[in-house]
Amino acid sequence: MSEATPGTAVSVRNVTKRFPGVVANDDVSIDFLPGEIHVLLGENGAGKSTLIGMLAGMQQPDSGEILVKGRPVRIGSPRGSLDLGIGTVFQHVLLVPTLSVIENLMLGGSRWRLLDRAPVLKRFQELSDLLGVRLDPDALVGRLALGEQQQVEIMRALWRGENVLILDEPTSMLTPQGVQDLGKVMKRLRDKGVAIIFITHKLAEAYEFGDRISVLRLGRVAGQLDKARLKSMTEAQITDEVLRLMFGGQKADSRDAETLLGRGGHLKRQARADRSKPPILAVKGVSTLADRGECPLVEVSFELWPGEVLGVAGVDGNGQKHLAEMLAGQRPAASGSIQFEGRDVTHEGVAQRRRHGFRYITDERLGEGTVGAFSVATNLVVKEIGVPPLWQRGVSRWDLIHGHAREQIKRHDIRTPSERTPIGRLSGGNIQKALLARELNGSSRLAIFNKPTYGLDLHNIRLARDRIAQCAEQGLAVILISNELDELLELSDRIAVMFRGRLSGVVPNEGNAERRIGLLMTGAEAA
Amino acid sequence: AGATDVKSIAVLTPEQGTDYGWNQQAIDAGKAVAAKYGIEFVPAEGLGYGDVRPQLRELAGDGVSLMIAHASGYNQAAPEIANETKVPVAIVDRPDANVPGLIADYTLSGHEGAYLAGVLAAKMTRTGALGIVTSGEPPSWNSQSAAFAQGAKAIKPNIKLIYAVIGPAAYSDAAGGRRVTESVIAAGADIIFGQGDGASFGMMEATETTKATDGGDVYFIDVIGDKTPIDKGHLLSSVVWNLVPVFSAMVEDLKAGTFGTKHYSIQVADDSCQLLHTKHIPDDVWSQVMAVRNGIVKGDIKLTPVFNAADVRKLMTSVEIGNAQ
Amino acid sequence: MSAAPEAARSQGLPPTLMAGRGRAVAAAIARFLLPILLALVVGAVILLLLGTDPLAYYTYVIRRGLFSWLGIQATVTRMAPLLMIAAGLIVAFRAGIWNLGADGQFLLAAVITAALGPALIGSLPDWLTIVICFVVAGLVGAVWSLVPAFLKVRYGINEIISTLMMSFLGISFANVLIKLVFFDPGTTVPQTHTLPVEDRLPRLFGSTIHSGILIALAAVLIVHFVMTRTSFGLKLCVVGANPRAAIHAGLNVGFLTYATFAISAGLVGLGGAVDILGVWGSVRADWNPSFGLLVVPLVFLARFHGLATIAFVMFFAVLQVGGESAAVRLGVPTFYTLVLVALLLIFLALVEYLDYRRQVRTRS
Amino acid sequence: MHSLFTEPFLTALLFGAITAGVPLLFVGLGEQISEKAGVLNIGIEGMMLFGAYAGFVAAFYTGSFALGFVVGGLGGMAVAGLMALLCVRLGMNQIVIGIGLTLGAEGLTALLHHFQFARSYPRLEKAPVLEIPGISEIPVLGPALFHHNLIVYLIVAATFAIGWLYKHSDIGLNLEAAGSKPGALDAAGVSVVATRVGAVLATGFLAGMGGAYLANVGAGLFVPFMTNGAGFIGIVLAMLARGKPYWVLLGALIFGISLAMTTALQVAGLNIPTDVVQMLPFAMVILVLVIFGRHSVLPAALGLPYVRGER
Ligand SMILES: Nc1ncnc2c1ncn2[C@@H]1O[C@H](COP(=O)(O)OP(=O)(O)OP(=O)(O)O)[C@@H](O)[C@H]1O
Ligand SMILES: Nc1ncnc2c1ncn2[C@@H]1O[C@H](COP(=O)(O)OP(=O)(O)OP(=O)(O)O)[C@@H](O)[C@H]1O
Ligand SMILES: [Mg+2]
Ligand SMILES: [Mg+2]
Repeated sequence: MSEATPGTAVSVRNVTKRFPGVVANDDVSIDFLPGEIHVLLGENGAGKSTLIGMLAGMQQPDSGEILVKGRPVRIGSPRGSLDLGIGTVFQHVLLVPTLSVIENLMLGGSRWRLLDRAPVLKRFQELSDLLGVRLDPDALVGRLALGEQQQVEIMRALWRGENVLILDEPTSMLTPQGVQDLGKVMKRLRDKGVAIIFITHKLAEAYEFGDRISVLRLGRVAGQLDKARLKSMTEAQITDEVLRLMFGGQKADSRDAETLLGRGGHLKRQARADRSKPPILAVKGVSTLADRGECPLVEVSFELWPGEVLGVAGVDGNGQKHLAEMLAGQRPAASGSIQFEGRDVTHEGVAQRRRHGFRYITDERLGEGTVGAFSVATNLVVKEIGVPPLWQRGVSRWDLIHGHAREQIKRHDIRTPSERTPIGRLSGGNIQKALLARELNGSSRLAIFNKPTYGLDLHNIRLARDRIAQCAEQGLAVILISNELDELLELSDRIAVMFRGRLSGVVPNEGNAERRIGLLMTGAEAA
Repeated sequence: AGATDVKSIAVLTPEQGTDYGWNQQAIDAGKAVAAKYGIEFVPAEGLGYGDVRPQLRELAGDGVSLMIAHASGYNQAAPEIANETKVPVAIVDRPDANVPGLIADYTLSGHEGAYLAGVLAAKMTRTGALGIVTSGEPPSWNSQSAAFAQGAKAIKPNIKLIYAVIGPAAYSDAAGGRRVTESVIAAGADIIFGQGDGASFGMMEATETTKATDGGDVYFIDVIGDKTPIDKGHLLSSVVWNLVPVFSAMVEDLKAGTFGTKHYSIQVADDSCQLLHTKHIPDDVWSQVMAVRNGIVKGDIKLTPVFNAADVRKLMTSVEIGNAQ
Repeated sequence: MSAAPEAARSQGLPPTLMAGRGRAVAAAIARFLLPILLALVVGAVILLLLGTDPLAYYTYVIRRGLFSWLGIQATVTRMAPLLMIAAGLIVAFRAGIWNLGADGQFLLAAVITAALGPALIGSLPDWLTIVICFVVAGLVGAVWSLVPAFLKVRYGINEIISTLMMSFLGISFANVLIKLVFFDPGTTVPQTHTLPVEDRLPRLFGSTIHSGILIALAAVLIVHFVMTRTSFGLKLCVVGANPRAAIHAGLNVGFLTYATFAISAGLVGLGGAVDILGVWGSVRADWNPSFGLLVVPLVFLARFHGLATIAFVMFFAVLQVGGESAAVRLGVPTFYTLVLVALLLIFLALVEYLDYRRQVRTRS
Repeated sequence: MHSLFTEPFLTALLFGAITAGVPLLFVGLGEQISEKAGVLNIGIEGMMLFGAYAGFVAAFYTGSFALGFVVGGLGGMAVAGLMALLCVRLGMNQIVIGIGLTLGAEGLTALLHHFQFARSYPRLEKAPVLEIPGISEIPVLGPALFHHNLIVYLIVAATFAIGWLYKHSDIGLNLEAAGSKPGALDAAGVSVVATRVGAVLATGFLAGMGGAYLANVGAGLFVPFMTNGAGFIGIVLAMLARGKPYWVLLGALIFGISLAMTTALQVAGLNIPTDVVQMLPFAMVILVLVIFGRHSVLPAALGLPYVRGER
């Protein structure tokens, strides 16, 4: 059974892994070859992270086996994985924020020994050169930007992952430039003979960097495109093939393909805003106070009309979070004013603004968007606690609440075993659907989307984008914060760019918008 | 209240009756008195300081003739249950609570014995300083502390008296007892008059393991019980309470229908309060102390107990300030 | 910081009460009974080692604590303050706040009650005195929780430690109050004035059980209802489970946190009032029943559920009352009850873990 | 008044402060290790008490103080083992299990004491003292600071050693990571469970030794409930020390001195109710928290069980 292709770095053979209610991996067999970038594709919940979790020693397969260089192994712990030369960058950052970069790299190195900085520092320099990054080894990791943290993670994965390097959705928080840099690193490592497993939701990245593509669907291997086939096909053919594998017999439409390629920009929606009327929202000179390690807002002003989508671009950490929170009422404005429909709402809180029709879809689905331990039903009403008819004189009517949830689940196609399942157990895409269902109900007037498609698969991205477009159609004013440029280009009427807490410019979404945005994002141009 | 047939007596103590002190004296006395009158004895030991009403009700329900509630912490509950069940109780530390036929107080003070202990200590100290260490400041200990001080002063007016309380609820704080006693010894005392439950053992330990400032041995004077069986050669004496006469008198009074009309007390006159004679006390000193005892019995020496903590402390400081060498 | 209580919620296993009602309830009961059985068995071994016949001991305890009229009265009376404290703890724990300061809150409220009751009883009608005592006791408890609440809201300081500190502080402070302010000069031992027996809470049907038990039972049931069936309760739960989500949802986290502390500590304070007005009538210096830390495991064993809490508190009261009686008759000190509670916790943990493993295995 | 504050008296006071402070140093250091690793160890009071009992039994029957400390440490470790099993391995709630273990240790030791020693009240000899030549001659300070059992010097040395290890060994990194982001530690190939179990066992050992010191050196005997909240003071010290062992040392010393001061004030005849003095340490903690509240940082994962790969 365990005959693997000669020269494989690592293989999985007939691996099955179940979780309560799901078969996450179903009889999966794949070979990963040295000197090859092997891309794993698949929709949310297809089982990609589970598969690499088993290679990383985080999970044990229920059945099947794992082979390293043709030899069957049991990877009982992350340590076991590292000892086999498998390094992993997980989907979520796994670094100790209270330790420095170098300390994070020393973690798990020597056992029962005193720390010796010198050799570690030397290796750090080597890897820095290899990766082409500049990091202060003594900086606290908690103070680094997300992109820098990811560089540390990759460095750590390489530290002992000399045979296999696994990267689970590493590009979801990188800038386009960052993605290019990462691609160069991957290629360099591949050329040194490392087997690279690369998970992404963006097909364009798969084409650009991948030597081989495997597609997972519902926990099974739906198919594989090897080097030779990839070479022989045109991009369109590959796209067709991948779509067929990902979604089975279902016919994917062309817009799916565009999204998948990250080239949805030209799908631009029809602008409908009528700017002759007074704006629905007017923000004048708003600043906020910075908490530790955050970028506050500085004198932000803009106006927004019903039916309009204002995109907000910018490198992560330039005040977008504060902007969203300030608008939602979660964060007080230190100065300046906010007018909504001519009314001053500067000092109103979340609940009051919600009553005016403000809606905020946060980028932290689990961090603040939901209470992970509570049921889907509770989370669907968590912003309306106490409001009739689900509550009558303060008494919960759980029957109605659950009924309401079942209806929402059906309407918005939220995939959950039941309305009583703790929402934290759902996949990211389904949590996002729940959030959209909760926010975009009834009498909303202004919707703030913060990275609404972060971590979602193609299908869910499509759904979310359509929802946003639909909002504008229905006359809502929309603020769309995103670092996916194509998303902004597809959906926005105008695009504001944030740089160091300021709105460095607002660009109409036309013609050479892309170039101007790029300049504004780096602070090169001030508009 | 009429005469009653006494069939059994119960003694309720907060700790186990094995402490060579307060609890054990009561349990032992109860046993002895029961034997003396040929009645049943029900020991109820180790009841703690919580609510003893259930235990009292249960004992009353079992038909006990007299419940001796041997803890000041019980002097609220016991009269209440006596009123509820009409079973007579004896209580401590509430002299005003007597109810004929039902409730009798036996607030005891070994102050006479403590006075003698003060005399003994003053005669035997080499350093001219005595320590008084208590784990708290309940009235009976206050009166004994004060009498000890008075006795010592009577012999040597200039004697140095060092007074220390371990802590608020330090009855079982053995480490605290030891630490405080060591400080008091370091301050010059070579004889410690110690009052405390578990803490007493810490005080004893200190006298056993610490040298006085003159390099000689330190001696310990205990209260209530007789710790000779566990002595390691530093137990100078003890103000021993003998509760047999008191409990006997209660039984007699119950039989005679006079229960609850008197106050019981212990005194050196009938040896219900006596100073323990150990081998560490030279004969001449002992006879001098006994002479003082006779003076008390005859009424030549008049003693009034001091129950108030502040007054006790006043006694100490007034002795100490100015006169210390 | 609220992380700890959140964990308490999730690591106790998924709430099995949710699906398949009948079988789940049976399983839940088995999950309670098995640990009790195991604890009793290991407890029996300890008794044997100490030279006591365990069967005789257990039968005696149950007979005295449960199946005798005197015993059941004592048991129910003992339950009253424990239940009030439990009610306070349920609010806090469900809302993700670890109020470990119950001892201080309880004692201070008790002292104030004992100071107030006898002082007012002459000049005011009985019922009014009692009402005023209750209100003030609740307030005293609540006030004593203000500092930990402030520290939590303002600086996010772990309330576990701050409430413990306030508890120790409160216990000493209660003694200072008795000794320096509220002492009864007529007594030799420092204690407050005494509320006469006839002015205490009325007793039920000629028994020695005081009506405080009704208040306590009502408190637990109301708390359970509020925490599981009302919007206010749900808001508290959300704040406890994920404060950031609460902010995001527009809840006033600061206010709700203060409210949780105040309600929890206030109920504990009422527990002090119930015990003083129902049983004691006065407080003596250095008295501290340490109910607070005892009730924590009970409430937890009951998974914060009101009815289960009543059952566990009753179980504990039977053990205590019967055990005190057995201490006198059979010579097994009351400390044994503490050992039994610890064993119960340990076995509950083990049984739950094994059950969880079994569930995971059967489901996949 | 002055006459009282003689050299021997001051010496005894300071000596007493050290004796009272040493058990706190043990538990404070122990608690700090647990907390660093993300385990809020409320059971430390029970570990200390059980260590006191076990240590006393060993020292009493063998006559060896050294053995007393070791067995005391092992006794504390036994309770810690339960905590490690239930809270770290099985992920049960740390607070509730901690309280339960403390109650259990209180009950069990009182029970054992009752059947074993309640008639004999055995007491130990004075613990052997190691005088540091030279410096132990300094007036007051010499005899107060350098006339102690070897274990006192060892634990003070250990304080610095621990501080050094925190900084310069992988143990320090692992503890920090286990308390701050256990997932990261796991991903780096170090078992979180093992790290935390080790930390909890170390805590139990230290707390047990602290208990043994309290019983064998402090009191010279065992009485039920004798730790009387010292474990909880250890939790306070750990909280105030914010991960720095030296601050635990300082805090333990201050607590010891404040206890000794109670005696000093009384011996000096000052009439302050002891309860007021008793309140001071706790009032101080609260005050420190209110004033410096924003600076008291605890490990992010404190109190949270870690289960690999759980969602
Ligand atoms: N620890 C777990 N407990 C329960 N269910 C899990 C767990 N891990 C994964 N699952 C489930 O297994 C399935 C596969 O999840 P997995 O994370 O592998 O998907 P994925 O392909 O990585 O998706 P995504 O693109 O969203 O990252 C999902 O249904 C998920 O809910
Ligand atoms: N069906 C539900 N969905 C979401 N949240 C709920 C639900 N039921 C209760 N809650 C909330 O979750 C918390 C935990 O509820 P839990 O089920 O433990 O309560 P319970 O006492 O068992 O109620 P019940 O007996 O009705 O199941 C409660 O505080 C409540 O506010
Ligand atoms: Mg994934
Ligand atoms: Mg994802």
